[in-house]
Amino acid sequence: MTGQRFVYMDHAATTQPHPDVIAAMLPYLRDHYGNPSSIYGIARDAREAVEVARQKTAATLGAGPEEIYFTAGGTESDNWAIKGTAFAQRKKGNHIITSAIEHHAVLHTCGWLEKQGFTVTYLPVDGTGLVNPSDVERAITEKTILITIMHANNEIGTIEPIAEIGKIAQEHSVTFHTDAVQVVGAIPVNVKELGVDLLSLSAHKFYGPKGAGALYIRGGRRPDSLLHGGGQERKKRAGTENVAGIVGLGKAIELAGTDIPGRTAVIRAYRDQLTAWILAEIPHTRLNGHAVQRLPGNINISFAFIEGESMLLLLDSFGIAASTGSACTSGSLEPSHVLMAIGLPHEIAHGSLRLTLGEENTPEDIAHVQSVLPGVVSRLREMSPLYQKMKEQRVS
Amino acid sequence: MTGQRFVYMDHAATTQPHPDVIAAMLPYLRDHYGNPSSIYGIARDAREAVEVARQKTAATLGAGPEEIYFTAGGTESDNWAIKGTAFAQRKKGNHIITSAIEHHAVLHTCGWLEKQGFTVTYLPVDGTGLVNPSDVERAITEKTILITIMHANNEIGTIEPIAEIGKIAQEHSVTFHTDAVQVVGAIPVNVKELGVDLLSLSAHKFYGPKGAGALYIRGGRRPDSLLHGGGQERKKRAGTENVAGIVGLGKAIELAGTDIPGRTAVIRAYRDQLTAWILAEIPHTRLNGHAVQRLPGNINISFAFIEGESMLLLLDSFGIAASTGSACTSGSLEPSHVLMAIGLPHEIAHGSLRLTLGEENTPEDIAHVQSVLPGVVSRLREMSPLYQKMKEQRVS
Amino acid sequence: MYSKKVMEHFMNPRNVGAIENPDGVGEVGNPVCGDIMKIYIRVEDNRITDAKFMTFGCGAAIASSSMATELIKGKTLEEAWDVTNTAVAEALEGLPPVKIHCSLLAEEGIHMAINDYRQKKGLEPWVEKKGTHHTHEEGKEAGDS
Amino acid sequence: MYSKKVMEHFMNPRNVGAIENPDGVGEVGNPVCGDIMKIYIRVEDNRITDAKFMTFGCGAAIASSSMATELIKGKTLEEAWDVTNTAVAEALEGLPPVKIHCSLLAEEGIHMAINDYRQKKGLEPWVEKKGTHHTHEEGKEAGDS
Ligand SMILES: Cc1ncc(COP(=O)(O)O)c(C=O)c1O
Ligand SMILES: Cc1ncc(COP(=O)(O)O)c(C=O)c1O
Repeated sequence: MTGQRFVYMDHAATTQPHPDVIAAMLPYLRDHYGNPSSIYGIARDAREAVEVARQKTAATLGAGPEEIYFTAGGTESDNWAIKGTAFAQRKKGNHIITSAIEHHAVLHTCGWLEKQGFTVTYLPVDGTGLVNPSDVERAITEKTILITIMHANNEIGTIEPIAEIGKIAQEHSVTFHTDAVQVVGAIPVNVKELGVDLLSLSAHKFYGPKGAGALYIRGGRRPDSLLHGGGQERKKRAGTENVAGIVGLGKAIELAGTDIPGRTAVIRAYRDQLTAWILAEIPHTRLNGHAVQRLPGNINISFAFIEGESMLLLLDSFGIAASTGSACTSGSLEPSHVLMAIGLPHEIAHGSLRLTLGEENTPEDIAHVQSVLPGVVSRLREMSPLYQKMKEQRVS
Repeated sequence: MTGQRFVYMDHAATTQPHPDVIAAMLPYLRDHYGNPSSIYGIARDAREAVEVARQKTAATLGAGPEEIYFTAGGTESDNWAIKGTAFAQRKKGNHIITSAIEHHAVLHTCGWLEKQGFTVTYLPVDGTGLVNPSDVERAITEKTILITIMHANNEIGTIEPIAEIGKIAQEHSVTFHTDAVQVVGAIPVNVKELGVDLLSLSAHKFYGPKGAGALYIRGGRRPDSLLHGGGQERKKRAGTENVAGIVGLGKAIELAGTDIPGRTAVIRAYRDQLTAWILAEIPHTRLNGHAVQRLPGNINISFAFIEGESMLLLLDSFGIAASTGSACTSGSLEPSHVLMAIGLPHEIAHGSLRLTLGEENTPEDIAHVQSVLPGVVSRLREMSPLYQKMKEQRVS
Repeated sequence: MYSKKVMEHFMNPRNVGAIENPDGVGEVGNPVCGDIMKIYIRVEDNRITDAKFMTFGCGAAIASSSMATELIKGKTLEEAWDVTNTAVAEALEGLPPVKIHCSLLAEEGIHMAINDYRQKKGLEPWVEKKGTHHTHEEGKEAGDS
Repeated sequence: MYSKKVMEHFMNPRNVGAIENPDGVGEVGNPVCGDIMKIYIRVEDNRITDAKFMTFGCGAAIASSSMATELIKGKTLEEAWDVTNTAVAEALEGLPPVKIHCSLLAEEGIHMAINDYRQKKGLEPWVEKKGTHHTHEEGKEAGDS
């Protein structure tokens, strides 16, 4: 593989930290190593850097700095938002509304809460992955304490009608959380316009470091803490701050929040071009997710008769990094719950390929995928008994 | 302050990452940015690096690699160990035993569990900060599901009789957790010899990065997860791995585990020298904590008639970074719960100074403290009405 | 995650394709689980003279098919019947725990092809030993993202 | 966390010490809370001609004592009585929320010294306005480590 083109098209999984992000972090690994809770010089430097990062995060989300809490990533933010609200409002009720296509950080958290006596409604989605806001409204009962619906789906890229759901949540005075992990930097996010009480994000999805995230908590909302201990983060999220990570998050969100339409226009164009090309050039394919309400970089296509992991391995041998919804990569029995929820048959779901484009992708990258993908697909189809069967049936 | 000697004596708060640690981390920030859950090249590199770090951590603790779970720090490890055990064993019982001098990551977690229907026994300590193992045994009831006692105290450095408590826990088949955050690298830690089921550590306390920690979970023990979501960390701790942080932890624990007696001998000598000097040269002082069962780098001395924060500020002006148990640095009403628990009167607790020595301290550092501290103390005493009163009473 | 041998057999699978008018065929797995394996054998004088496969499945499934067909070629039916999933996995220099079921699938495919042959010949099918059924084991699971 | 002004007054506190045979003394706070402030005043013709302090406490407590004694020097007793904690905090260019109680302590100390003077003179003590009592406010709390 050496010397060969490397094409990274798995930006929904993680991104390469921007050089400016790494440059911003280094001084806080090396020299300003003080504990922000201490009072001497190198510690004050660290605390100030954390507060600057908080301001940048707040500015990008249209929030106040006092509404931003740093965490170790999207998963912690989701767990905190959901468990924190559930335990804080337990006396008020025990019902949670979510969707069938949430990230496991939401679904498994809800599953655990079910064991603790909460009840959860998992709303279905339509064939494009959209949650219907009226379904949300209908699901609300007197016992409902939390609605948690993701801003955009990580597999199929569908963008949910968060502002509409936000209105409904407000009308019914139910706390509303959204998992915006895939959205920051991809489309503008304004917590006020969305009408959310809680919003999760994760730095490594927008060219920041892994292991740094944030939870927006609207002023006045008081979820229980998830990490109890020292008085950091205004006594709500204990633990010595990951200063370098937080600084990296701050720098990354500043970059990600700048000129989103401009920066994503190219990505969007590549996405549309490559999607159209694949659907036209490779038979027995279908696009998963919504045609328009879609993240700028997301392509998710099912290739009938073949399985995703073997596609990924072959693509990797040609230097292309991608992802699949096949169960075979995760070791679970079921293929992606998201692809199931939009109604794909199992065997089609197993043959899905996710290409998520990012800022460093070039026309040459697109061309490389176009030159490699058809061969990969036909090579696997040639050895597929399902493909053989289909051909036989056609002939007969 | 520029050009002046900088003496860092707050190693219990945090440490400067070792240059080798930063060097080990950088490639995983820059180039091997893949998500360890993915299957292509740069992701496999990341996964392998995580597994190498796991092996190093396991080796240092005398554990198996499959017993090590990476977290975002000591606080998360403590929260996970305690809540995870509590929820997993809720059917068996609801009683937890801990000590009065635990870190807040333990105490506030226990406090939250009390609100969820658990009952907690907070064992007292003696004047040196030692927990009595017979107290632990006497506190065990049929309902006891967890004992959590710290390995060494972060303020006064007292090392607790963990192996003895471990035996008691095993005899009574009660899960035993220890917060070893202050201990890794300071004294050898072997989970088998200690007889613990769960052990927390945090990388930034041993020259690793902030925001990276680990929980040792003895094979067969199954605490509930704290962070639910993706299948990372063998489905027990979800969230995209902080690869660079984990690699840094791995390197740091490898260094910290090497030749502990040799590396700490110097620190121990400086500690004893400086302690003896302060107690001899500055009147109205007392050493807090145990004379012998004590972390190699920990000095905790109370200076009567003055308050800790003002001492820290003056020391800072001379380039010395230290810590105090005074309430005034934390904004709470009460001074350190640890100093209260060993029986100090409030005003003495307020005047405590913690100097925690580390690997980079030199004889010149000790000399600098010796040249500065007496002046700082007398300057504050000169303006203290308590000191004035004492002198008047002496005269009369 | 895969051994070099698995990757080698995945990238250059041996014996891909169908045998025209085979003496025995076995098809195991199902599309719901994400893997289907079809094993074809040619038998002469109680000996497998040729074996081929068609597989819908992951890298381990394809490599297991490739290795399994290699292992049974030239063997008597009795010897081929005794090629266990462990033998396939070992020949591949190991499989990740979650992928062990792929080697089981190969073993089952061989058994089914052999019994297909026996039944065509009017012979009693041999009986499976217990405990070799197609399961997905618990084990390492990657995160989703 | 402290303003430059606070640090300046902490590092170089004005009016440290006791006044021999003072006309008024106020001692407020208690060692349990970690701060005691003792304010001494010299009064001539209803005007504070000198003020000094002794303080056991944190940086903000010392800076507040220093600033408060500066502010009242030269003022009439009525004017000095009206030096509020806000005035002290503002003169210090702000105090962190958790340290506001230090400026309250200074206000109380002045009031007590003035009333001590008044009582010595056989005058009625003035009454405190409501709501100015020594409290620790909730606010930012640092972590422990
Ligand atoms: C939608 C969504 N939510 C949550 C997460 C979890 O974020 P992290 O892995 O950073 O904890 C991810 C990514 O993994 C995601 O895509
Ligand atoms: C004994 C002890 N436990 C737990 C912690 C918490 O660790 P962290 O701040 O890394 O989360 C600390 C340090 O802050 C500590 O000293």
